[in-house]
Amino acid sequence: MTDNTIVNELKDVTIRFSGDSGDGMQLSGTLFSTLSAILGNEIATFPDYPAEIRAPKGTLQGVSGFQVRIGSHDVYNAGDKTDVLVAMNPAALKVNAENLKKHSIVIYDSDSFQKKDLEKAGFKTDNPFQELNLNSVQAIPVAITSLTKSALEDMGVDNKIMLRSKNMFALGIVCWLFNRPADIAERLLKEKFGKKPLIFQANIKAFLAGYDYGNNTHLTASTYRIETVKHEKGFYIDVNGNLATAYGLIAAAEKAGLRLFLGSYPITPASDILHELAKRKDFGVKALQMEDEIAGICTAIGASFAGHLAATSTSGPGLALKSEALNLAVMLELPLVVIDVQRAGPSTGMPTKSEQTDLNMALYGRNGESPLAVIAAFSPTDCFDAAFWASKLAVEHMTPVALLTNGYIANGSSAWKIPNMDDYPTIVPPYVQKHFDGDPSTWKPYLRDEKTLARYWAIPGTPGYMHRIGGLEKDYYTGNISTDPDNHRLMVKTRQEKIDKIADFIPKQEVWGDKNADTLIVGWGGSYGHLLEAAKKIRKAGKKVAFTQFKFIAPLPKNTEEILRTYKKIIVAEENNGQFASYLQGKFGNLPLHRFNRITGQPFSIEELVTEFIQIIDRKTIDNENKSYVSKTYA
Amino acid sequence: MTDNTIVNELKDVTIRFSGDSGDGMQLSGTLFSTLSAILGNEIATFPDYPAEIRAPKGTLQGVSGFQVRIGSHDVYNAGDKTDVLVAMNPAALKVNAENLKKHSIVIYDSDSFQKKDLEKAGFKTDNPFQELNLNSVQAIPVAITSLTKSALEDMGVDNKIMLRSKNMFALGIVCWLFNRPADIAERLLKEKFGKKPLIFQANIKAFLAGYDYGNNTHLTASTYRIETVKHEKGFYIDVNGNLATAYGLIAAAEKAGLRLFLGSYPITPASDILHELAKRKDFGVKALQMEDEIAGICTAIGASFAGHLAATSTSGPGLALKSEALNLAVMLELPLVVIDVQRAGPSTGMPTKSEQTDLNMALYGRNGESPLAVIAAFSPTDCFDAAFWASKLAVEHMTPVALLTNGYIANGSSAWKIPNMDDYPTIVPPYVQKHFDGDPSTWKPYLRDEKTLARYWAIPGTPGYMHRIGGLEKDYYTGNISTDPDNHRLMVKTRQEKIDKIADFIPKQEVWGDKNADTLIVGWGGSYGHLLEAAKKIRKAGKKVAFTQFKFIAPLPKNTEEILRTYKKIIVAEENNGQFASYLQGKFGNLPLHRFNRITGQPFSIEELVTEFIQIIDRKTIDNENKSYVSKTYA
Amino acid sequence: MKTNLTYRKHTPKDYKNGSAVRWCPGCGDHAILNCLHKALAELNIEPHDIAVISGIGCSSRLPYYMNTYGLHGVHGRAAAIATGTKVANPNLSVWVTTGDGDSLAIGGNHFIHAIRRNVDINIILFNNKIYGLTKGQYSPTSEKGFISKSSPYGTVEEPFNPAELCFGARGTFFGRAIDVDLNNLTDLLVASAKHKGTSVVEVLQNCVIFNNGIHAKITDKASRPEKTILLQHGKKMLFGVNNEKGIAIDANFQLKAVTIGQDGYTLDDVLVHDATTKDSTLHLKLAQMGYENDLPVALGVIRDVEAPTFENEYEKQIEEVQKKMPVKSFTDFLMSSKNMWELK
Amino acid sequence: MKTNLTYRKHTPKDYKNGSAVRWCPGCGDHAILNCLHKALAELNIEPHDIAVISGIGCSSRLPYYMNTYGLHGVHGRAAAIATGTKVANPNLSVWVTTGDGDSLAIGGNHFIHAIRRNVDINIILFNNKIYGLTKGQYSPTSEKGFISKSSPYGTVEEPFNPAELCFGARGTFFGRAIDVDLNNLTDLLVASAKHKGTSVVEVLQNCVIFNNGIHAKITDKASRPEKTILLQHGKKMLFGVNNEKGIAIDANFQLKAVTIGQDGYTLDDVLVHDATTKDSTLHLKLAQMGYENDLPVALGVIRDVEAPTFENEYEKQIEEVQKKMPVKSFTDFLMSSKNMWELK
Ligand SMILES: Cc1ncc(C[n+]2csc(CCOP(=O)(O)OP(=O)(O)O)c2C)c(N)n1
Ligand SMILES: Cc1ncc(C[n+]2csc(CCOP(=O)(O)OP(=O)(O)O)c2C)c(N)n1
Ligand code: SF4
Ligand code: SF4
Ligand SMILES: [Mg+2]
Ligand SMILES: [Mg+2]
Repeated sequence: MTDNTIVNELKDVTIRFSGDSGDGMQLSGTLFSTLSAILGNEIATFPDYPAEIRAPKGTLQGVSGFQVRIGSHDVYNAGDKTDVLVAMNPAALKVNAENLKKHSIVIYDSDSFQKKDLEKAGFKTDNPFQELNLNSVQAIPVAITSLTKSALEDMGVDNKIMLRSKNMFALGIVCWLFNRPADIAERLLKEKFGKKPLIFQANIKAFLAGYDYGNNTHLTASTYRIETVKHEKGFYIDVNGNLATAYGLIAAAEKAGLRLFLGSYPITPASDILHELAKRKDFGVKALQMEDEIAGICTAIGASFAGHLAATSTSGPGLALKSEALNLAVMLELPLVVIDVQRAGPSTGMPTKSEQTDLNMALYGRNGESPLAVIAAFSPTDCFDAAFWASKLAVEHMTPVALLTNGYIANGSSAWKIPNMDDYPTIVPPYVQKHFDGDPSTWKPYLRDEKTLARYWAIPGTPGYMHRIGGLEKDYYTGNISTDPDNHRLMVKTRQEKIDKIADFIPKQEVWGDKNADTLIVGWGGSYGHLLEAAKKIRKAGKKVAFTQFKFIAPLPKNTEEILRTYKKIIVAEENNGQFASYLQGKFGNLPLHRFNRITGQPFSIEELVTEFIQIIDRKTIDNENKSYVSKTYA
Repeated sequence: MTDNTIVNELKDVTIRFSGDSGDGMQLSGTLFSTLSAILGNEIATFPDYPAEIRAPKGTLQGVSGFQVRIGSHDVYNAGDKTDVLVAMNPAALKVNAENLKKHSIVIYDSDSFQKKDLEKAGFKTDNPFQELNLNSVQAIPVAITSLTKSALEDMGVDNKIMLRSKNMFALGIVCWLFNRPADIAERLLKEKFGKKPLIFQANIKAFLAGYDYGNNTHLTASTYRIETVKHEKGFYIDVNGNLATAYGLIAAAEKAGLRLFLGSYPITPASDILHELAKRKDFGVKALQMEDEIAGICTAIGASFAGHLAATSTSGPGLALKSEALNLAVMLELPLVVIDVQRAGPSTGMPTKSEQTDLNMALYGRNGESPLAVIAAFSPTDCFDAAFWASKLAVEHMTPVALLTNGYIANGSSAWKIPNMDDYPTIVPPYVQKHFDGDPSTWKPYLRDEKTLARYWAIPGTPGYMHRIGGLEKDYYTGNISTDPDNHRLMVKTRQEKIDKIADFIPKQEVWGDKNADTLIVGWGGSYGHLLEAAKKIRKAGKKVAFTQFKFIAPLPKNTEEILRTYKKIIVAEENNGQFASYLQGKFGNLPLHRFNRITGQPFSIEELVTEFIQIIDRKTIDNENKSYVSKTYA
Repeated sequence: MKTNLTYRKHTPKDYKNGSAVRWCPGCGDHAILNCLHKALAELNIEPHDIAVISGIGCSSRLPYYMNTYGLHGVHGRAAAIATGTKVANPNLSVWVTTGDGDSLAIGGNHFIHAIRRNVDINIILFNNKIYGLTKGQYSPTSEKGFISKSSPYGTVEEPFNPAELCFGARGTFFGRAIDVDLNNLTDLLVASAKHKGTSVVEVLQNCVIFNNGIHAKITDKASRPEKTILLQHGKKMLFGVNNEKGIAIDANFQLKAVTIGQDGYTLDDVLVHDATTKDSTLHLKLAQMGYENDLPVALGVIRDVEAPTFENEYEKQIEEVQKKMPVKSFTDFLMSSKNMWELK
Repeated sequence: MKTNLTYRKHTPKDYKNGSAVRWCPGCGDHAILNCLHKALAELNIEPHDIAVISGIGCSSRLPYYMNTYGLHGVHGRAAAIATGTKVANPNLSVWVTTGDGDSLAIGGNHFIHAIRRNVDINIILFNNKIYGLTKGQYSPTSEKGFISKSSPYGTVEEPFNPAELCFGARGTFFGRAIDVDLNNLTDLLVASAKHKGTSVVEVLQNCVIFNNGIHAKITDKASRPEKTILLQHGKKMLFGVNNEKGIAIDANFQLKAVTIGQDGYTLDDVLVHDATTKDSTLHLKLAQMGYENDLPVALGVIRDVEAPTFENEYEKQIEEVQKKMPVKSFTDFLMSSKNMWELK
């Protein structure tokens, strides 16, 4: 059969692989995104795991999804609604139904859309599409299970391996649909399974069977090609946010000439940082899994005292546990990077879901006046820069730095251009030996550098600089324990000023969009991609708007107030109840704030952002009150 | 000798007993304040301990002070500067020199102002008064040590007992000076030492010797009498804030018909709550000293689950440790009173000093959106009401409530009129059995009362209401685990609304002072006495001013915004860097705030408050920025 | 734990609730859940008099599958929460379900302190030597050298033996079972509930996904008779396919396995198990079998010693105090204060 | 711990700093401080190669009185902080000073985990059976029935015996001393420093203010010879005013005190102390002496067993990995990634 299907050029497409936890959808998705990146597309991914390790097969709770968005450019996030859904069972269809675009393609495994499968997913009729009101989607049944089995029949592999290869059959179909050359997939599979020839063979066979099946049956009337525009030349790898965070720390340690130390305790969705750094013994990284989060941060403090670049990684509940020790680090004025991969709370909450609700805790969750620096990463790849910055500030300013990422960017991935490390600034630890003419006699442990107010770092093992530090208030000059009222006042002030002064060393805040807009959209951290795209769409819709996303939260960039005072309306959009908005309002006062707050455990919906923002832009009044957490669905 | 000294009538006097930790100054002070209260004076006390258990004798670090303010009325705080200082050694003089009123009386033990004593306290000359520039004080040397010894000579007690009785000699002098009848002191000493006749005798003898010594030698030209105005009739006892807090919990448990449970871990300055409740086994109180703070709150959660009125008591570092479990309580929606006796931070800070810096942590120190109720007590006696309120809200609204006191009011004491418990409201636990017609079949664990949004309390042991609760997000209707985005949004909203609705059940905020003032002074919690007195003084100085102190912090009373919007200037005065001010500004926006922040570990100085407030009142501009933490002394 | 008047004889079904069980198919946790249902039926405790409290982990999901009161807490704190519940209401039958990470890593302190206090709670420790819920990191019971996501080159630390730690904290009850032997596990749970004081039941549990077969060497049907021994109070310590082997002790107080009829050993040489001796020396040696030597791993009730429970002692003290200072109203209490004065 | 090249022989003074010591006059802590100064001089470690790390408590104030590097941490966490310091720089001599509350109440978990990992840190546990700094609450080592501010009617819980807990966590070194016997305390500190791995030195310390005389029964000069026994590796376990008594063992493996020449006991019946046996059974029994029986309390090095240390194993693993994957720059590492692709 010759290929006479129509090939459509697309700018941007969102595809979701969805099935049971055991169906291998994460792998199909990862491979598809990687090979698209290799082809020069921009990519963004969003793995959406169930909370259970293995929920009962075929149930809604067990559905595991992996969303990939690929495009020619401007792929800042993994997309809202899907163009193509691969549904390995009825539950996968049901869970994703709400997020299907109107005319999307649904490729589903007809072998597993039998009566009992439909029942498990809670369908009442035998037409799930009708039941879900999916009348305009293009539903394409493929007997994926049986076709895979027959493709592998002659290999003599067992049933388990056959079933496990279904995901490659599905991947094959999707690769055909998007005109991805099969050989790249083959190469990637070889890298993945090269050491297990049988599995590799089965996977490749299933993949090609799927690919050919699409081709041979003209499964869809048209296939798609994603435009590739010229990209920055260079070498790329695929990273998710956790990996990029780990790499950022390694790179910073190298720049600073320090050994890297991580004290940690596993917790979803932060564990992969520990896993990666535990692997990196080739760099001499010391990554300790401790008995709990408190021991995690305490070993890091001990290692920082001993002169390492020390970090601790966790998620919300773990940061709560670390707060007492983190406060000690504030008092000790030692460098420490504290990574919080935010997940949906409060309490255990929804561990596999993402939100931005830990900002307040990072800023305020300690007894006493306890200032530290707070940085939030924008995207999977930006985690590298953010972790690098966090390390730099920690070391050069002798302070703990909280680095906030979240589940969405931590698990989501993008293609990352391998950086030229010469482009990154140096990191210069304020070693005490380099000051005081190398003469310890005039030095005291809490004397400070004038520009940064950082105290000098005297590391155990260094002759002459023996000293004692601790969590009790100390005298400004001698560093001895002091309960003097004026001294305490001075020290409280100095610790705050030290953090405030960091503003002298970080980039100014930049604003994107219309110079003369009345409305400024403000976000922070991991919602960057969604907000930027929404802003672009609003401009396309003919409205003027400006947009700025904060990475440096404490201290804020120096020009922050100046920027904020420029606009008549400020929309602060957050995946929480308005924490950053209140922080800005509390600091500057009299800001014309609108709070847009969504707390669903899911990333923002761009569509919703655009609609709601336009409404606010068009509205006449200013509404500082925080009413927007009211849920439309239930309120 | 007949008494021909002049008796002056005073409204109000501040006396400080000061000496080595071992000198028993706390006892002299306590007795003096109690007997003044018995005489019908208003009293307020301020014990000012050193951090060390026993610092070297005679050193500045070892000085232990007890300040008593007595007056005819309006004694809201323990006073700034002292009218009378008893200094048992040179260190005590030095430490307190700054706080002496210009013409104050200093009675000092001349036996311990010898050369070596002066040296220990770091004096360079043999005239400490001159060295300290205390030229206008009335310095009265008394050979307290040797006079006490000779008074007890014939008793055959050992040297140790003799030395330990010096404090009673000093008390005797002060009682003479203020015309306190000796027999009340005798009665109090009997109650204290009744069981140890020898000690009692020695104490009484020393006391009378001091009393007579004052009288016989006409130690001062005049003595003083404190006016007594008519007081509310009734029975009184002396309580400090920690005792009143413990009593508030006991009273609330009685009103609610619940057993009281405390899970705690010792920490300065909160331990006395544990000590008192451990004693109260007569009320069946279960007060457990656990292995750490986390176990403290967790046992309380377990006890609350089992149907007790449960509380946990701690100070800042302990609250930091409790934050993860406190968040669990938020999710479980179980009643829990969490008491934080704030001390000076950050980290271990200055454990025996007081400040108001834990507000942010109480409001925000948890992962996720985790709202709870926050209450702050005004004064030692108000701790009773605040603890009662905290318990009432916890039980009736099924929520954790943070009760903030601080070291100053926790250790400070006042006379407390034994309340008529009939005047206090009932506390009605929302037992599930009383609803759903006692039929469990339609009930679900997270169904809510309409008015409060509290869920119903189903207590283990109750047939028919078996259910499971936990820290994972749950379905609004069924209470089962749920990761549904809209449901999460609804639950986040509902938990917040439940707290917001408490505003329907608490008193409206009241404002004191001039109806038509431009300026409102705002405070919260334990600074009440200082701010009220400052406000009164400002009015006396001819300025118009209004004043309001917040006890209910989260939620705020319903009329808060209305009040705040009435004034042209709002001075928010706090012993922190402006936490409450930012909270108000973040919430309401556009408030004309002036922040008055002092963080010294010491209570406000009324004198300073008055001066600075008047300056702000007279100023033309509004200054929301938080610059006031700059220390005058060092900046 | 006092059992309330029982209305009728319960069956395991009475302790199940309708929720779908969410553990992986084949996970050992299913068996433990079933045995607990059975044990409670055998004990015939009213479902509403039971509180099952847990931390976080796969094992800690168990309360959701019980038709009892249940509290799914935070990671590591179940023993502390349960202490509060039990002290508040000593009439409840309080159970803790926990994992090796939950109780020995983050929860180690509450574990040893609950044991020290001897609160009457029943701790079921699901020891799969792995962090299941967080998808495969090593735990404090993982053997040295164990390769996992967080130890890609193998761990470099010695594991805890839960029994050793329990005895080090002065434990009064310790038992061990394997997830695949339902009858003995059920019996052990019953025995643990009957014990007054903290009981620790270690279940060697298989995590099919992240640590499949970790206990296979001893739990496999074929090797089980040689690799395990079921200790029974008052009975000879016999094992082997035909009970032909036994545990004896030598002059240096070292345990050894002997075959009856070989090398001159007779049945008389085989020790009789006494779980009730206060001295824990022998219990400890029994619990250590199979770990650093090749003796069979001890299962069943290894130690079961009488001692006062914390909550009873606490109640007793309250009663004594109340006898001396009879309960009165709060107002009466204040009015009888020695330090009171009157203003008229 | 490797000691750096020593420039000269140190004296105790070299480890003191000028700060005024703030403990109560008569507190046992003074003696411990002095002995530590002496022990370090004897070990002749450079002051700048020493890190003394503590939690919170009277005992935890010790680092301030040392002319070394010091870190006064938060309550209970010293062992964890010290683990980080030692793993970061194995060349440092790392000490932990801690109290019974600090290490066994709030810090219990880090205590047992440090011991399990066998990090080479030296823990000096000041056991005064009270919370000193917070002015007199009972601690996890206070005897049952102990009256304190927080137990006005007496505690109702069993105390820990630190040795039992240490062995339960697989401790490799445990020693005990009394604050009033300076020579033996100094010797013990020296021995603990020489041990590679976590060493626990329990010092029975007197708190004159809140728990005066709590150890008097055994530390009083008069009763000491009868109430204590100094164990010395390789030596007979003798005690009594004239060393006329010894520790023997009976057929049931129970220890007992015998008088040589009485009841037919000879010197041969007296046990010889071997601190180095891997099996801890006898060490445990020795450490328990005097607690539940009237045998003399064992002092000196009770257990001192060789085992790999955590930080060394960790370093070794790094070396092995680096041999296989030679260190390169971060950029080279990325550029050699298998998953890399090029866009041209
Ligand atoms: C404070 C906190 N830290 C970490 C976690 C993540 N976490 C959940 S369960 C778990 C360990 C699970 O292992 P285990 O206790 O052995 O239970 P299993 O899943 O194996 O039954 C961890 C680390 C958490 N939920 N909370
Ligand atoms: C998180 C925290 N909880 C509680 C305290 C209060 N605290 C300080 S020291 C201490 C116990 C002291 O006892 P111990 O460890 O035995 O030391 P000692 O003073 O007897 O030497 C306590 C409860 C604290 N500082 N921090
Ligand atoms: S991950 Fe392991 S322990 Fe958890 S449910 Fe699955 S098999 Fe069981
Ligand atoms: S309180 Fe006790 S332990 Fe603390 S310094 Fe004083 S005597 Fe020593
Ligand atoms: Mg496990
Ligand atoms: Mg102690």
